Amino acid sequence: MTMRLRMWVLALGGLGVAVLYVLACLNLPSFGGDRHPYGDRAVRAALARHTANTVSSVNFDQRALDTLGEESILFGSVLGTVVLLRQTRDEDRQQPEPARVAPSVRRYALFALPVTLLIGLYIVTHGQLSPGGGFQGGVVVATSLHLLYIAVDYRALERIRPLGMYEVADAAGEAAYVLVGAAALLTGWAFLGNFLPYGTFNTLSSGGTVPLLNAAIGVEVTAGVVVLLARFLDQAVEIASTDEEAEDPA
Amino acid sequence: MTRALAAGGELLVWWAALTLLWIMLIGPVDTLEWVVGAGAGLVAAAAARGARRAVGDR
Amino acid sequence: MTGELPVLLGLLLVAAAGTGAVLVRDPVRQSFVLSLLGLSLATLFLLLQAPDVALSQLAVGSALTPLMVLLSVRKVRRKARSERREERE
Amino acid sequence: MNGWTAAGTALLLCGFAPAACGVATGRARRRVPAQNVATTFLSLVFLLLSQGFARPAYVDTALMLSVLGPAGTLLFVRLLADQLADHPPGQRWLRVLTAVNYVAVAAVVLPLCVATGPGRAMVKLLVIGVLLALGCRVATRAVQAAAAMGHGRGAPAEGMSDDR
Repeated sequence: MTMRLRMWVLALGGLGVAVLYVLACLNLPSFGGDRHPYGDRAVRAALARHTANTVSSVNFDQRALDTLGEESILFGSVLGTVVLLRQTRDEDRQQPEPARVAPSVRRYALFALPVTLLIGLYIVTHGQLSPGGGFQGGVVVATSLHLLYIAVDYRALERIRPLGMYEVADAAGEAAYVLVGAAALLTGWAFLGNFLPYGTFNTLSSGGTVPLLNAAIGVEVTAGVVVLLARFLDQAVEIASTDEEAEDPA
Repeated sequence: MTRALAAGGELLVWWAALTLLWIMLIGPVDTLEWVVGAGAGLVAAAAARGARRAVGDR
Repeated sequence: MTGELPVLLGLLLVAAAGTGAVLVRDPVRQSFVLSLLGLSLATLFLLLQAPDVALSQLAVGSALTPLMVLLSVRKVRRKARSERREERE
Repeated sequence: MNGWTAAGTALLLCGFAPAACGVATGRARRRVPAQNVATTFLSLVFLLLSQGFARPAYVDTALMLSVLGPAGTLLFVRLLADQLADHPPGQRWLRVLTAVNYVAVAAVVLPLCVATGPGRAMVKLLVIGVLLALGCRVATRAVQAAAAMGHGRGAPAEGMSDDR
């Protein structure tokens, strides 16, 4: 295909999108407003199932199947990264030199690591009560572990990060989500139905399956992000082509 | 013996502080919150000790 | 009108940061602008009272995205430098 | 729009927006400290908005930013250390930024504590305030240390320093 033809195809496609976009925008309800038919129904359903955070109720109960899809996208992309960024035959690992870090930075990171981890766990476990949930909290937990890379160096991070365990946890989180969904089938509900007792409103045990699915997502996201970053860090810090010298401090 | 004691003490101090922090973060408190908070505090305390050891070994 | 002012400000911030992220070509500088875009988006989401999305955006945008961009740049530049060295030899 | 929301908007306009300009322009020596200031100010904006919207749950966004913001800054310092070493930031300027940060944190968190009244919610606000103050202190220290490590060092070792 010549460049000229390509540009024509692009222009045609762009024009089509522009026309459809304008047509769609003309029919949109105006910004703000006081009528929210979907919102009203979602809030009513969430309250009926004793889930204080309506967004979590939509994500993990009313539209739990969509979340399964999103989780699988993350799982798949982590898998793809692992395959793409693996150590190939013409590459070898070199021990990076330890990096020099200011003592005050080290002290801060050693203090902030457990605090950040706790905040991440708080956000995961309270997804059904307050804003947050498995994804947000999981990313925070994963970030907290990487404070050790900032505070010390890559070798210290590798010491407290058994990568194999995180790979297993990634798969286990994904599987747990599907298994909770399948358990609903056993009790006569639809796949991913909310089959557990709803509990007392605004307590940790409320919302039926929502906290369980939240926790599954939390495990999956934490492990997924750790594995993802591990591949990036390996490539940037340790793995070098055979003719390449690893002179960078980690 | 003293090493084990020191390790246990470090873990205990972190665990108590982090569980207290958890109770400050949450809304209404009940028994389940305490249990979950203590568990999360233990995980974070173990991470704190692991991180310090990873630094201290060098 | 005054009630809409914060949302308007948030939209302006997002528009400015988004345009900046497109216009900046150097990946290292882009990582700064990207983190800025994440912060602006989180502000807009919070102003529209969607804290769940704001939290997601903060979690991903404040540390994770810049880390991945900077690590990739580091790998690519290291490789480029070793290739330059090879040519010289 | 009540007083808290107005204060939040004002801080967004007069605090975050200039800091954002600092993040988007100049060398790393300006961008990195500005990035820390931007996250601190934004965290305070979130606190004010949460009070303005009368939604205590929104405080979680500020809590998250108070730990992730410094993490992001330390990350930039770590991976751009040689840029900071080649062109170190002015000491006085760093001190002024840190002082502005401290003042802003105190000026926002303390009135919010008074408005909240004693209780666990107040402790949570104070925790966020302490985390923010610690975060900007350590960010300044990290930038200073990275700049200091540049002295007595030969050619830049890392691959990030393409000076333009």
